[in-house]
Amino acid sequence: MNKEFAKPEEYGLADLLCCAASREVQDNEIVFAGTGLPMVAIMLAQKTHAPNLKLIFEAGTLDGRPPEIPTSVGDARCEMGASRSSGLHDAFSIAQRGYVDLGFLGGAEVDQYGNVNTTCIGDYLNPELRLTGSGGNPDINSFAKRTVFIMVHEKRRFTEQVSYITSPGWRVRNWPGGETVHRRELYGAAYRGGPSAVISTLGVFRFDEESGRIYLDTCHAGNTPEQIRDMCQFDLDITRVSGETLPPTREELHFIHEVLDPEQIFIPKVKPK
Amino acid sequence: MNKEFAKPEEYGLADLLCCAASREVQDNEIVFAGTGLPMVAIMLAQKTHAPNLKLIFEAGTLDGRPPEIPTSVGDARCEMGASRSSGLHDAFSIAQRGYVDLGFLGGAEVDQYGNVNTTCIGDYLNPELRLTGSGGNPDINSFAKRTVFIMVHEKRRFTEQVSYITSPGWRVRNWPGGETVHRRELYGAAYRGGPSAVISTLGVFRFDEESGRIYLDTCHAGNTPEQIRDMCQFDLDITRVSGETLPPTREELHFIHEVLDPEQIFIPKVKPK
Amino acid sequence: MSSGKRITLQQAAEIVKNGSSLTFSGFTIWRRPFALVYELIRQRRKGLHLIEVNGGPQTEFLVGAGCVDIWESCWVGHELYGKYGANLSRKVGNKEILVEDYSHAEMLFRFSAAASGAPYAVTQTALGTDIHNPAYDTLGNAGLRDGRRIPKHKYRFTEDPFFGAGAQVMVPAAKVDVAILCVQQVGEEGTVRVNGQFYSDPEVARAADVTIVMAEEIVPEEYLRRDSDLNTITSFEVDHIVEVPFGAHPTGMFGRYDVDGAFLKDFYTRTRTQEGFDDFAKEWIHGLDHLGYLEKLGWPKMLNLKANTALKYSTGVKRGQ
Amino acid sequence: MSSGKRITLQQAAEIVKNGSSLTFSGFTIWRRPFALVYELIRQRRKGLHLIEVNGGPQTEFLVGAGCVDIWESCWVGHELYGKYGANLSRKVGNKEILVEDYSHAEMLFRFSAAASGAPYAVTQTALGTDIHNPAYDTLGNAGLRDGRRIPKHKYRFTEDPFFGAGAQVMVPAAKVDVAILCVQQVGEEGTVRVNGQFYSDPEVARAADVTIVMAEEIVPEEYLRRDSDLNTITSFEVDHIVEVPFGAHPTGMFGRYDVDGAFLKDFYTRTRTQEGFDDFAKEWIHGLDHLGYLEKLGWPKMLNLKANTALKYSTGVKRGQ
Repeated sequence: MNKEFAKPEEYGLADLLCCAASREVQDNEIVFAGTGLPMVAIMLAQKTHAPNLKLIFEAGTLDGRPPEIPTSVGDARCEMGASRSSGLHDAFSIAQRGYVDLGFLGGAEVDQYGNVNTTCIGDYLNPELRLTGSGGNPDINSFAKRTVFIMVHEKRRFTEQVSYITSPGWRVRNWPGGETVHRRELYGAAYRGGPSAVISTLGVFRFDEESGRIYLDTCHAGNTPEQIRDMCQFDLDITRVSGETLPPTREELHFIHEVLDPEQIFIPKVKPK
Repeated sequence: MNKEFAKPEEYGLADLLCCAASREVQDNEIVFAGTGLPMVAIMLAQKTHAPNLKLIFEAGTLDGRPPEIPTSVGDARCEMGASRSSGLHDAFSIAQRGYVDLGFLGGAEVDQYGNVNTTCIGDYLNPELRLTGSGGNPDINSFAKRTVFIMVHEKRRFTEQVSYITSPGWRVRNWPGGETVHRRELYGAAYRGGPSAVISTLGVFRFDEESGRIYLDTCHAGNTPEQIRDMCQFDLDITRVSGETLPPTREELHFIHEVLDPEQIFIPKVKPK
Repeated sequence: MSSGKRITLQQAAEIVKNGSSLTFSGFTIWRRPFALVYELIRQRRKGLHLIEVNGGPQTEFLVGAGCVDIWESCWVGHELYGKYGANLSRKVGNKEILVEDYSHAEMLFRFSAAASGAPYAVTQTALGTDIHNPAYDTLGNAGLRDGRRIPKHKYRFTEDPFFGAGAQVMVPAAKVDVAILCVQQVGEEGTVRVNGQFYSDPEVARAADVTIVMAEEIVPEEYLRRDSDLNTITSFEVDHIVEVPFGAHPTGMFGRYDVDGAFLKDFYTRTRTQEGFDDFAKEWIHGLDHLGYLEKLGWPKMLNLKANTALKYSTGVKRGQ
Repeated sequence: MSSGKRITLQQAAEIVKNGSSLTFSGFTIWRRPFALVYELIRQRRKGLHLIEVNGGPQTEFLVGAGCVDIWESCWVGHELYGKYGANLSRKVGNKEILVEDYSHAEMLFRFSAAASGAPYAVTQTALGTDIHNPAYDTLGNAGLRDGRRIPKHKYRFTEDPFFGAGAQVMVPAAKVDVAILCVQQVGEEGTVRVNGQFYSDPEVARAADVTIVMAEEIVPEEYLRRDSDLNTITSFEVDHIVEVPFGAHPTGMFGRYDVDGAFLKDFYTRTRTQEGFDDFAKEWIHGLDHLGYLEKLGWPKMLNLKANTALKYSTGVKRGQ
C-alpha cells in the first residue's frame, strides 16, 4: 500500500484530523471510542499501525471489530465480530477497573488546563444555550490513562475559563470547597493520567503533566504558531512547537474513503478540482 | 389425587418435615431455596397448593422449574425450564432489592430468638469444631420477608446462646458495641421480617415478632409439649400450642417418592413393615 | 401457563400517572419504547420526572409535548441525526423544566445500586468537575429533596477507608416508579430475551417499582425457557407485557430494524420552536394509533429499515450525506 | 488471529507463586479448575491466600495438601457428598490456617466491587451477626491488614445519608493476584463462553490481576465472535488459556459432565486425618499428570458422568442412597 504523504489538494480537514487522531493510538492498546470521527480514527489505526488494538464502545460492545462503520455506539453494526456484547455496567466497570489506555472525546469549549465543557454555554443556572450534557465524557476522561479531544477551533471555544467543567482536565475543582488543585491530588488510586492531546482544526496541542498547561505541538499546514495563539482566549504556549502536522498518507485516505466510510457518514470526500 | 392423611406407618420423619415445610409456602410467593430437603419441600408445594410460586436458587437460577430434583443449587438440573440462568450477583441483588417472600434454611444451633449458628461449635477463636461457615444463610435471612429453618432436634442444638450468630434472629447484636437489640431497630429499610418458623424433628416452632421469642406451635405425633420443652436448653414457651403437626397426605407422599425424589437422594422411603 | 400480564398500549400508558417518575430501555437512538411514548403524549400526561441513564429522541418528544417537569440524566440528542436536544434546550432556557446533571457512569451506577437494593454506590468518576458543584444541585435548589423518591443529597463525598484509594463520590440509588422497556421478545409470563447489546435494561427493569415490557413479539414462555441462559430479565421482574411490532420506531432495534435517520432529522429540524413541535405532533402523534402510525410510515420505508437477518442491520438505509 | 495466550497446565501453575492470593470459577461442586489445583499440589505451592465467593472440594484439596495459609470466604463442603470441610476444620482446630468469615452475599459484593474498580460496596446483609463482631477479625488479629492487598479493615459501619435506609455495612473489594477459571469454551484470543449458570465467574475474572482460563476446548475465536451476545468474559480480561478436557473432575460442568459424587464421598471419608489426605493424594495426585489421571479414572466412569446433550446433565449417574 502507498504510504507516501498525500498532496494538499487530495485531502480535506476532516481527513487530516482523522489521521492525526489515529496516530495517537499505539498497538495493543484498549481504546474507548465515542461516536463519529473518533470511531473512524480508531478503526483507521486498527487497519494500519495498530492491528491489535481493542475497541470498547460505551453502550456495551467489547473488543469490537465492526465490518462497517457504526452510526453510533448503540448501533447493531458495533456487535459483529466483537468479543462480547453486553451493557453499560460492563463497559464502565471495565473502564473504572483501569483497563482503558486511551479515550477519544469531543467538546464545545476547552481551557488551558484541558477542562472541557459539553453541558451549556453561559451561566449554568441561566444558560445561553443548553448543550447535550456530559454523556460519558467525564467518565472516560476520569478512567483512561490518556484522552484525546477532537475539536472545532474557534477563539470562543479555546477559552480562559469554560462555562462549566464537564470533563476533568489537569487542574480541577476540589469540591465542596471548589479550590483549584492538580488532578493528581484529587484522584487518588484513580489517577492514571489525563488529557494528552487536543486535535483542533488548526493544530495539535499537548499538555505539560506537571503544570497541567496546554501547549502547541504541531500546526496544520497553512497555520503559524502565532496565528493559532491569536485564536485562543488564553495565553497559548508556543515555545514547544515541533513542526507541522503530518498530512494523511495515501494508504490512510484509501482506508478512510474506500473501506471505513465510503458512505461519507462522518468524513466527506474532497472533490477533485 | 388422594388428599387423605397418611397413617403413621406410611411415612417417615423426613416426610413429615418435608410436608410441614411445604405448607409454609403460599401460592405466588418468591421462594429462595437451599440444597436438600428445603428444595424437595418447595418443589412439593409447587406440585400441590402453590403452583405459581417462583423458585430462586442461590447459584443464579431464577424462576426455576427443574423436572428432576437438583443435587445442589449449582446443579445443571436447576436450569431446565427456568426463566433465567445467570449468577450470584443477580440472585443476591434480587434478594436485597426485596423480591423474596420466603427462604428455607438449616442450622446446627438455634437460640430462643431465632439466632442460628452454622459456623463453629465452641469459642470462635478456639473452636471445638469448625463447621461449613455461613453460606447464604445470613443473606437470605436478612433479605427475605420470612425464613423457615429445618433442624435436627437435640437439646444441645436448642441452646441458651449459640456459639456464633451466623444468621440473624429477632434479637441481634448491634456492632461494634455488641448490645442486644430488636432486629427492627438495626435493619432500617432492610427490615422486612425475620425467622417465622423452626421445623425440628420434634415439632413446629414460631416466633412472637414483638418479643422476638420462640414458642411451640405444634408437636409431631408422639411428642408432648413438656417433652419438647425438656429438649431445649432455654425455657420454651408452650402456652400457645395449637395441636399436633398435620401428617403428610397420600398425595404429598406420592409426589415426594414417585415424582420428586424417586432416587431417595434427600428423603428415604419408609419400608413397609 | 398464561400469567395475565398482557395489556394494551392504552392501558400501559394509564399506569404512568401525572407526576410519576419514569425510565426507559435502550441507548440514545436504539430500542426506545416509542409506541408508548406517543401514547403518553396522546393521553397528555403531565409532570413526569424522567430519570434516564441517557436521553434520546424519547426525551425530546416527551419534553417537547410538555409532559416533563424534571429531567435527571447526562445526555440528550439524536446522535448523527440531530446534535443536541432542541426541545430540552428551549425549555431549559425558558425555565420550564428542571435539569439535574450527573455523568453517564454515575447514572449507570445509580441504577445498578437501585437494582441491587443498595441506597448508593461509590465511584471515582467525574471528580473535580462542575457536576459535583454544590451550587448546581437543581433539585436541592428547588427544595425537592425529601429523601423519599428524591434523595436528600445529590451526592456525598467520602474517602476510601480500606485501601487508601482516595476521594470517592457517593451517588444515590435511582428509584423510579415505572420502567418501560422495548425489546425483541418477551414470554407470556414476562421472561425477556434481548438480542445484542442489552445496554442498561436489566438494571432499569429492576430499579423500577413497576416494569412494563413492550416487545416486537410475545412468544411462548416455554420457548424462552428451553435456553434459560440466553434470557436477559426474569419473569417476576416484569409486571405487564404489550406486543407492539415496530414499537421502537423511529429508533432502531438490533436484528429487527434500523434507526429511521430521516425521520429523526426531520423531527430535529422542525422542532426547534414550540410551534414546530406542535405541528410535528399533530402530523405524527395525535389522532393516530400505533397501526395508523405504521400505515402512515408506509410499507416501502419499513422494508427499507428492516434488518438483514444474517447481519442484524439493514443494508438498505442510506446513512451518509 | 492467535494471541499467544495458550500455555500448558504446568506453566499455568507456575504463574501462581508461593504467597499468591487466588480465586476460582464455579460454585461449590461445579466447574472448579481441578486439573490446575492438582498441579499446584504437585508443585507443592505454599502460603496461598484463597479468597473465594464460596469454597468447595478445591479448597479442601489445597488446604489438605498444606498449600494454604489464609482462607477468606463463607462456606466449605461437598454438598450432598460430604457435609463440611474436614481438612479445613482439622487445620482450624490445630491453628494451622487463618480463616476470615464473611457472608456469601458479602463475598459476592466484595468481588463485584473489585470487578468494578470500586474500593468497597455497601450492603444491608448479615447485620447483627457475629460475622461483624470486631473481636472476630482474624486478619486484623494477626496483624496482616496492611491496606495493600489486604484491606485496613474487615468492614466499616455507616448510615445511608440519602434515603434514611439505616445501617449499612461497607465491605472491602476482594483484590486477588490470580483467578483460575474452568469453563466450557474459550477462544484463541481469550473470549469465554460459559453455558448455563455463570455463578460469579465474570466478577472473579475481572477482580484478579491475572486471569487464567482452563477450558474443555479452545475454539476458533471467530466462532465465538459470530454471536458476541452469547459470550461471558471479554478477550482482554483473560491473560492465559489452557485446554484441559474433563479438567473440572471431580466437580461437574453444565452440558458436559456431572459431579463425580462417589469420588467426592471417598475423598471426604478418607481425608478426616492428615494421613488419610496424604494417602489419597499419593493415589490420585502425585506421580500423575492430567492424562494419567483420566486414564486412572477410566472410560466407563467418564462415559457414565457424561452429560446428555439435550438435558445438559447425565442420566447415568446414581445420585441417591
